[in-house]
Amino acid sequence: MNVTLNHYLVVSVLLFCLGLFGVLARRNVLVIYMSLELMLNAANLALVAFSRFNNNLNGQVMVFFIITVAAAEVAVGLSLIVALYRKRQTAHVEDLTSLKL
Amino acid sequence: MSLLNTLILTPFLTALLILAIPGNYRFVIRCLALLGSGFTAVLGTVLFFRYAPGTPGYQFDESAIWVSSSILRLNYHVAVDGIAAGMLLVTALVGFAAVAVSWEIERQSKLFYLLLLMIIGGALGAFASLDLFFFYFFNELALVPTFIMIGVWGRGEERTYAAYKITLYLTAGALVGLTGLIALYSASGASSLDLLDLQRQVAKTPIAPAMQSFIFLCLVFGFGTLVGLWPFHSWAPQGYACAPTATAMLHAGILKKAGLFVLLRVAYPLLPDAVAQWSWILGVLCVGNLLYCGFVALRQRDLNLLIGNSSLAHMGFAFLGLASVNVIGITGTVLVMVSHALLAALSFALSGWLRHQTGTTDLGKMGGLLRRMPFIGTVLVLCFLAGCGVPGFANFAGELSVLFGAWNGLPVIVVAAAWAGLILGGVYMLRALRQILQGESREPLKGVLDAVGLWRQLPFALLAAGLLFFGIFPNVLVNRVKPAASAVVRLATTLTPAAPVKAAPTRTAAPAK
Amino acid sequence: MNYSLLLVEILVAVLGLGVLLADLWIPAEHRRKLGYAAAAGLTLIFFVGLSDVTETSYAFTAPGARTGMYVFDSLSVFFKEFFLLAGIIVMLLSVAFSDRFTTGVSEFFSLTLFALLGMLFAASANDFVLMFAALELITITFVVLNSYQRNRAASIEAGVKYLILGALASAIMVFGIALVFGSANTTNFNEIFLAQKQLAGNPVFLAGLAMVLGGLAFKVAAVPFQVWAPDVYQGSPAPATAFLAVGSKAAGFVLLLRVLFGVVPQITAQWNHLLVVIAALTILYGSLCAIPQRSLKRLMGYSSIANAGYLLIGFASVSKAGAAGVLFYLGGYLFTVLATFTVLCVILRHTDSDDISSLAGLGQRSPVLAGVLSLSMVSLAGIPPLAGFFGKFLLLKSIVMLGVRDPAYYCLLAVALLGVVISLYYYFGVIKAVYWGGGAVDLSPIPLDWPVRISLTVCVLGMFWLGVFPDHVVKLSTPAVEVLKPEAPASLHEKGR
Amino acid sequence: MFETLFSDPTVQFIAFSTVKILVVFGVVMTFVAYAVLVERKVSAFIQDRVGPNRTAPPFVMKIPVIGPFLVRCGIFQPMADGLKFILKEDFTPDYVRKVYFWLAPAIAVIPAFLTLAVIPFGSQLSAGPGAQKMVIADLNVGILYTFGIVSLGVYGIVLAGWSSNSKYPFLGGIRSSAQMISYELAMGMSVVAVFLVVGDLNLGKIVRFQAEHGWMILYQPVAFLLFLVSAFAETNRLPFDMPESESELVGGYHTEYSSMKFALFFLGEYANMIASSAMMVTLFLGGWSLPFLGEPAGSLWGGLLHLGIFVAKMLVMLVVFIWVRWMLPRFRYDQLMDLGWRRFIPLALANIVVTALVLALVDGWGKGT
Amino acid sequence: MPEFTDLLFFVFAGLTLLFGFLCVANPLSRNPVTSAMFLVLTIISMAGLFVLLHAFFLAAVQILVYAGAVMVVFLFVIMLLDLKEEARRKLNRVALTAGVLAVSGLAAILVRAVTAARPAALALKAGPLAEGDTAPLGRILFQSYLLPFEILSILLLVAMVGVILLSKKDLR
Repeated sequence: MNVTLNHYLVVSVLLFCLGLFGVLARRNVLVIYMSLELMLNAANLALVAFSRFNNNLNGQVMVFFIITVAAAEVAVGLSLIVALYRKRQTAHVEDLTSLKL
Repeated sequence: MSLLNTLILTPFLTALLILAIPGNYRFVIRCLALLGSGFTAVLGTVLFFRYAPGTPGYQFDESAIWVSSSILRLNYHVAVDGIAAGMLLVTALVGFAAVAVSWEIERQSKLFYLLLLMIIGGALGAFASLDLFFFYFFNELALVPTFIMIGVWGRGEERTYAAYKITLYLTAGALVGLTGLIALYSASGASSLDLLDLQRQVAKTPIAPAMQSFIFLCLVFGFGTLVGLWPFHSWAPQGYACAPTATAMLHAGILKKAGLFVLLRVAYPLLPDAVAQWSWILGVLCVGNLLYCGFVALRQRDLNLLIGNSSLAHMGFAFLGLASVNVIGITGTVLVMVSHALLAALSFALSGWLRHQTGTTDLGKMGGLLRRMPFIGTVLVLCFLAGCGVPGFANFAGELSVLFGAWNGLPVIVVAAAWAGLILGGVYMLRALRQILQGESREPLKGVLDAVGLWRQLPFALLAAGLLFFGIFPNVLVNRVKPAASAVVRLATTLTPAAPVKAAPTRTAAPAK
Repeated sequence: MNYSLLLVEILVAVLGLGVLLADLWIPAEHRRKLGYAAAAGLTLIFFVGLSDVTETSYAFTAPGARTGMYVFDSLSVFFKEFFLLAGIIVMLLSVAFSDRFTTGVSEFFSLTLFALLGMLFAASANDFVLMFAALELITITFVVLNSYQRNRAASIEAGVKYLILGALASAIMVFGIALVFGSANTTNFNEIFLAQKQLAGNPVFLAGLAMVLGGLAFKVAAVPFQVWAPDVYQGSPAPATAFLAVGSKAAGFVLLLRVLFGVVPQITAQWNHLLVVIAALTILYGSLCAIPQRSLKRLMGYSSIANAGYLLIGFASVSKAGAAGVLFYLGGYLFTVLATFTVLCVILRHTDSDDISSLAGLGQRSPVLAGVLSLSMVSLAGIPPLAGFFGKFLLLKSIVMLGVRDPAYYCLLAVALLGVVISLYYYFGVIKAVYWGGGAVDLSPIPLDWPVRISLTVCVLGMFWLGVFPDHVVKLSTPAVEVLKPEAPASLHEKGR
Repeated sequence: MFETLFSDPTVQFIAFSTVKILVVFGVVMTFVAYAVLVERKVSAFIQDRVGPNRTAPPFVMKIPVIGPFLVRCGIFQPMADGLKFILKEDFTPDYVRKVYFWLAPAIAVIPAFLTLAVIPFGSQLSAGPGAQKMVIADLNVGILYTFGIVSLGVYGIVLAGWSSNSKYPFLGGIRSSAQMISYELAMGMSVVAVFLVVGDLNLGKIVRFQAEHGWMILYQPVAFLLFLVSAFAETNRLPFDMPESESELVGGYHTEYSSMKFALFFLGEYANMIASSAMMVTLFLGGWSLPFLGEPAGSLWGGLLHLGIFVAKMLVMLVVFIWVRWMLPRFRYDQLMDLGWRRFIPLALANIVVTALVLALVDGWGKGT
Repeated sequence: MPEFTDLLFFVFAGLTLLFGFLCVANPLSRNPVTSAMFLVLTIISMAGLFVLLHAFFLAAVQILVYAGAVMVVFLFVIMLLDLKEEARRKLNRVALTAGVLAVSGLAAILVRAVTAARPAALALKAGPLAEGDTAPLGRILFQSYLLPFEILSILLLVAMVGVILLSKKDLR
C-alpha cells in the first residue's frame, strides 16, 4: 500500500475536526485556544501535502505565513487571557457574562 | 426657476433658513414659517389658476436627469395635470393653515416648524412628481416628522404607541407599494420610473398579465394602507387623535391622498389587465371603509376619533370611485380627494382649537360652546354639514359623481355607500354638533375663548372658503380634472389584446365614455 | 515591480509607523494631537494618494500564476477611498474618545492605521494568500483595539470573544484555502476563475470554497457566524466598534464580492439559493434580536447583522446591479454608522453609559447631536431622503424581478420588507428616547469640540449627498463592479423574456 | 548473506548511524562526568584551593607513582558522585504532580543530547566513496534543527518547576523559561549573520567554508560575542543562573529533586554546555579545521586528527564556560532581561543589517548558493 | 525503500492523531497542562510528517516556533494562572454529544470529499522544485510573496504593541 495524498488529507481532516470538537466542547479558554492551534496545524499539514503533490512550493510559503500568524495570534490572545484573568479571576467561557442582554 | 419648482422648493428653503436661526428666537421662526408657507399657498393658487383647463396632458413640465447609469436610470420630473393641480392647491392651502394654527406650540418650536415644512414640501413634491421614485421619495419625507411630532408635541398617554403604530403601518404599506413600483420599473422594460416613459413603453409592449397582477396588488394594498383602506386602517384614527393639530391636518388632509394619487396615476393607466381582473377588490373593501368605519365613528365619544373614523369613511367614497373605472367615477374620486383634504384639515383644525380651549376632546364634556365661541362654532357647523354631504359644499359634488359613476357596475355597493355616507354620516356629525355647541354650558368651560382677530381666524376661514368655493363652482375643478380622468380611464380599459384575461369573479370594467 | 501601485498602502504604513515612533518624543499631554496629525495625514493621502484607474494592473506574481496577487482596479480604488474616508472619521472619533484611555493613546491611533492598512490590502487582494494576510492583520489589530479599555471587564470580554471566534473563523478559512490551493494548484483569483469549470465538480474545491466563505461571513457577521457581533460591539471602545462596523465589515464584503463574483461566478450561480437563505436568516436574526436591546452599542451590533443581511441581498441577486447596490449601500452605511458612533462617543464622555435611556433629554441638551443621531437612525432604517434609503432601493431592485422565475426571491423580498418594518421599531425607539424619552436628569448642554463637529458635518453631508444626489456614487460603483463577472443562475435564465 | 545485507546502502546507513550515535553518546557521557571534575578543579584553582583529591577505590593507591597522581587529580571523583546519585534514596514529595515530576528530568536531558546529532565532529574518516562523514545527521537545515531541539529543553525546567507545586521551584521554572526564550532570540539572530556570509544552513558546509576562507569569528566577531553570552544564558550558567540562584530561590526548579532525578538535571546542564561549545566551535571557530589543515581528511588518520582538533577546541570552550562561572557575579533578573531584549536583540539586528549591506556592496546581489 | 517511509508515515500519522485526540479530549485528565503537552507532541510528530513530505525547513520551523516558543508561552500562562476550574466543572453531556455528532458528521463529509476528489493511486511525483529547502523557499518568499510577507511583518509589530499594551501594568 502506497502512501498517497489522500492519506495525508485524511489525517489533516481528522485533525481539523478534532480541533473543531475541542473548540465546541471544551470550556476553558486556553484549551479552546489550543484546539484552534490544532486546526491551524491541520491546515498546515494539508498545505504541505498539497505542495508536495502539486509539485510547487507555494503551499509551503503559505504554511510559513500561517505559523507566523499563529504566533502573533497566540501572543495577543494569551496576553488578553491574562488580562481577563486579572480582571475576572477566570478563564472559563461560561463566566464571560458581563456582556449580556 | 419655474413656478412648479419654486412651489416645491419654497418649504424646504424656508426650513433651511429656520435651521440657521437659534432656537430661542421663537417669534422669528414662526414668522418665517408663516411667510414661507403663505408664499407657498399663493404659489399653489397661482399655479391652479394658471393651469389651462380642459386640455389633457401635463403642463409646467420640468425634468432633469438625476441618476443615469447602466444599472439605474431615474429622472427628476415634475409636471402637473388636472388631478395634481387640484391636489397641489389644497396642499399649499392646508399647509399654510397648518402653520397658522400652530401658535399653540411652545416647546422646541424650531424643530416643529422644520418638520412641518418638511411634510408640506414632501407632499407638494409627491403630487408634482411624474417620476415614481420621486413620488415615493417625497411621500416618505413625512414619515419621520410625523413620528417625532406625535411623540414630542402629541397628546395623551398613548401617543408613543400611536406614533409607532402610524409609523410601522405606513412604512409597511409604503414598502409593499415600493416593491410594486420597482417591479414596474423592471417588468415594463422601460428601465425608468418616469411615468411618461412607462406609458410609452407599456403602450408598445404591455406588461405580462401575471406581472401586472403582482404589481397591481402590491400597489393597491401598499398604497391602500397609506390611505387607510379597510382592514389596514386602524392606525389612522388613533394616530390623528394623538397627533398635534398641524400634523393631523396635513396627514388626514393631504398625505392620505398620496396613496389614491398613485393608484390613479400608476396602477390604473399602466396595468389595464390587472385593473380588469382585480379592481373589484377595491369595490369590496371600500364597503369596509364606508360601513365599518362609519359604525365605529358612530360609537365614538372622542371628537378626534370621530373625525378620524369619518375621514376613513370618506376614503371609502374615493375607493368606490376608483373601483368604478369610468370617467364620472374617477373624476368623483379626485373631487373627493380635493374636498376631503379641505374638510379633514378644517375638522382637525377646529378640534385642535376646541381642545386647546377646553382641554378635552371628549364630546360628553363639552356643550354650549356656540354661545362662547361664535366664530368657531359657525365654522364647525359649516364643516360638519360639508361632512354630511350637504349640497353646496365641495364634498357633495364628489360623492355624487362617485355614486353616479359606480352605479353602472356596483349598484349594491352604491346603495350601501349612499346609506352609510349620508345616513350614518348625518347621524354622527349632527350628534357631535349638538353635543359640542348646544345644551348646557358647563362650569369648567367658562373661560374658553373664541378665535379673535384676523390671524386666528384666517386658517379656518381659508379652509371653509375653499370648501364653499368648490361646492358652488365645482366646474372650476371638474374642468381641470376631467381630461386627466378620461385619459386614465382610456388607458385603464385598453386591455392587452393578446393576453387571455380570465374572467374575473366580478368584472367591473365599464366601457370608456 | 510597480511600487507606485501601492502608494496609498505605503503611505499609510509609514504614517502608522511614524505615529508609533513620534510617541517616543511627544509629551503625554500632547499625544492627542498625534491623532489630529494622523487624520490630517490620511486626508492628504485621500486626496493625493489615489490615482485614476486607467486599466487593471497587477503586482507581485506568484510562481505559476499569470497575474499578480495585488490588483489595482476600479473596485479596489472604490474601496480604498471608502476605507480612507472611514479611517479619517474614525481617527477624529478616536481623538474625541482618547481621554477615556488610561494608557497608550498614540498606540491606539497607530493600531487604527494598521487596521486601515489591512483593509486597504484587502481591497486589492487578488490571491487567497494576500487575502489571508490582510484579513489577519485586520483581525488581530481589532483584537487589541477591542480590548483596549482593559480596566473595563466588558472590553476585555469583548476582546476575548472576538479573539476566540475570530481565530476560529481564521482557522476554518485557512483550511478552506488549503483545500482550494490543493484542488486548484493555485491561489490566484484569475487562475481559479479560468479553471472554475473543472473545479465546479471537485468536492475538495467546493468544501474549501465553502470554508473560505465561512471565514468571510465571520467578518461581515452573517448567519451562522454572527454571534460575536453584539457582544463585541457592546464591549469595545466606541471608535473601535465604529471601525469594526464600517471598515472590517466592508473588507469582508469586498472580498466576498471578489470571491463570489470575480473568482467563482458559476459556482455562485449554483449556490444562489444558499445565499438567499443566508441573507434572509441574517436579516431576521439581526432584526428580531435587536428589538429588546437597551444598550445602543449592542443595538448597533444587531443592526450591523441585519445590515449585513441586506447587503447579502445584493449577492443573492447574482448580478452586477446587486453588486453595485452593495457598493452604494456600504457607502451610505459608512456615513450613517460613523455619525452614530460620533454621537455615541460624545455621549459616552458625558454620561458614561450607552444605555438608550441615557439619551433622554438629548434633544434639549444638544439639538445638533440629537438631530444627527436621529438622522442616522432614519438612514439606517432606510427612509428618504437619506443614504440608507437609496441603498435599500438599489438592493431591493436587484431581486424584485427575480421572483418571477424563482419564488425564493419573493420570500427573500418579503423577509427584507419585514426586516425594514421591524427595524423601524427599534431605530425609532432611539429617536423616541432622544426627543421624548422620560427620566432625563441632567439637562446641561453638551459642548462639541471641532473634530467632532468636522466628523458630524462630514457624516451628515455624506448621508444627504448619497440620499439626495446619488448619481455620483452610482456612477462610481457601476464601473467598479465591471471587473466582476457574475453569472445569473441557469434557473433565472431558462424562461428568458 | 551478511555481506549482501551490509552492501545495501540503507542498512549501511543505519548501521553506521547507530555506531556513531553510540560513540557520541558514550563520549559525551564521559565528558559530562569529567566536566564536573574539571569544574571543581578549576573552581578550586581560582579560589586557591586543591579540589577533590582523595576519592579512589582502595586498590588504586597501591599502584606506584601513577596511582597517587590519579587520586590527587580526582579522576575517580565522578565515579563516586555517580554512585552516590544511584544509591541515594529517591524521594518524591507528597504534594507534587507525580507524572510531570517524573517526566521533567527526562525531558530536560534528552534535547541536550539530540542537539549533538547535527554537529560535524570531524571531516570524514576515510577517503573514497565509502567515506563516512563525521556527523550523525547531515541535515540541510541543521542549525534550525538545533535551535528547535534546544528550545524544547525549556519544557523540562518549566515542568519541573510547576510540578514541584511549591513556591521556589515554580519561580525558578518561570524565570528560566522566560530567560531561555528571550536569549534564544538573540542567539538565533546572531547566527543569521553567519548564514548570510556562508549562504547555507548545513553545518558541515559552514565548517568547510571556514576551512577555505578562515574562521567565522574573524568575519563575525559581534555575532560570536552575542552567541557566547546567549549560550551562557541558554544553559543557565552563571552569570545567568537565575533559575537556580541559590541565594534567592533555594535551588530553583530542582529544589524538590534528589537522587537520580536530580542527577539528570545535572547531566542535562553539562550536556548542554558541551553542545553549546560544540556549536560555537562549529560556527565560529572553524570546526575540525585548523588554518593549515583546511582539506577534508583523505585517510583514517587524517580523520582522527580532525576529530582531535575539534575535541580540543571544544574543551577549550568548556573551560571558558567553567572559568566564567567562577569569575563573574550573578546578574539581577531585570538586568538580565534588559540585556537580552534591549541590548542584544537590537545589536544582533544591526549586525544582520550591516552584514547584509556589506555583502551586497562587496559581492553584488545574489551571492550564495 | 518506499515501505520504510510508508511505515514512518503511519507511525507519525497515528501519533499525530492520537496526541491530537489526547490534547482536546483526554479522558483521563482535563488539566490544561496535559493538553498543552500533548499538543507539543502532536506538533513534533507532525514535524515528522513534514519531513516525510520533504518540507525540511518547515519541519524545523514548526518545532522551533510552535513547540519551542508558542507552546512554552502557553504553558507559561497556564501555570501563571494555575487553572483548576476545569476539573471541578461538570461536563455538559448534551452539548458534548451534539458536538461529537456534528463534528463527526463534518469529518465524514470532508473525508469523503477528499477521498472522492482524486484517484487514490496518485503517486508521488515530487521533483526537485518541491524540496522544501531553505534557499528555494527563501527565494520564493522574498520575491513572489514579498507583499504578504511585509504585511505579516506589520502584523507582528501590531501583535507586539498589542501585547505590551494589554499586559503592562498601569502607569499612572
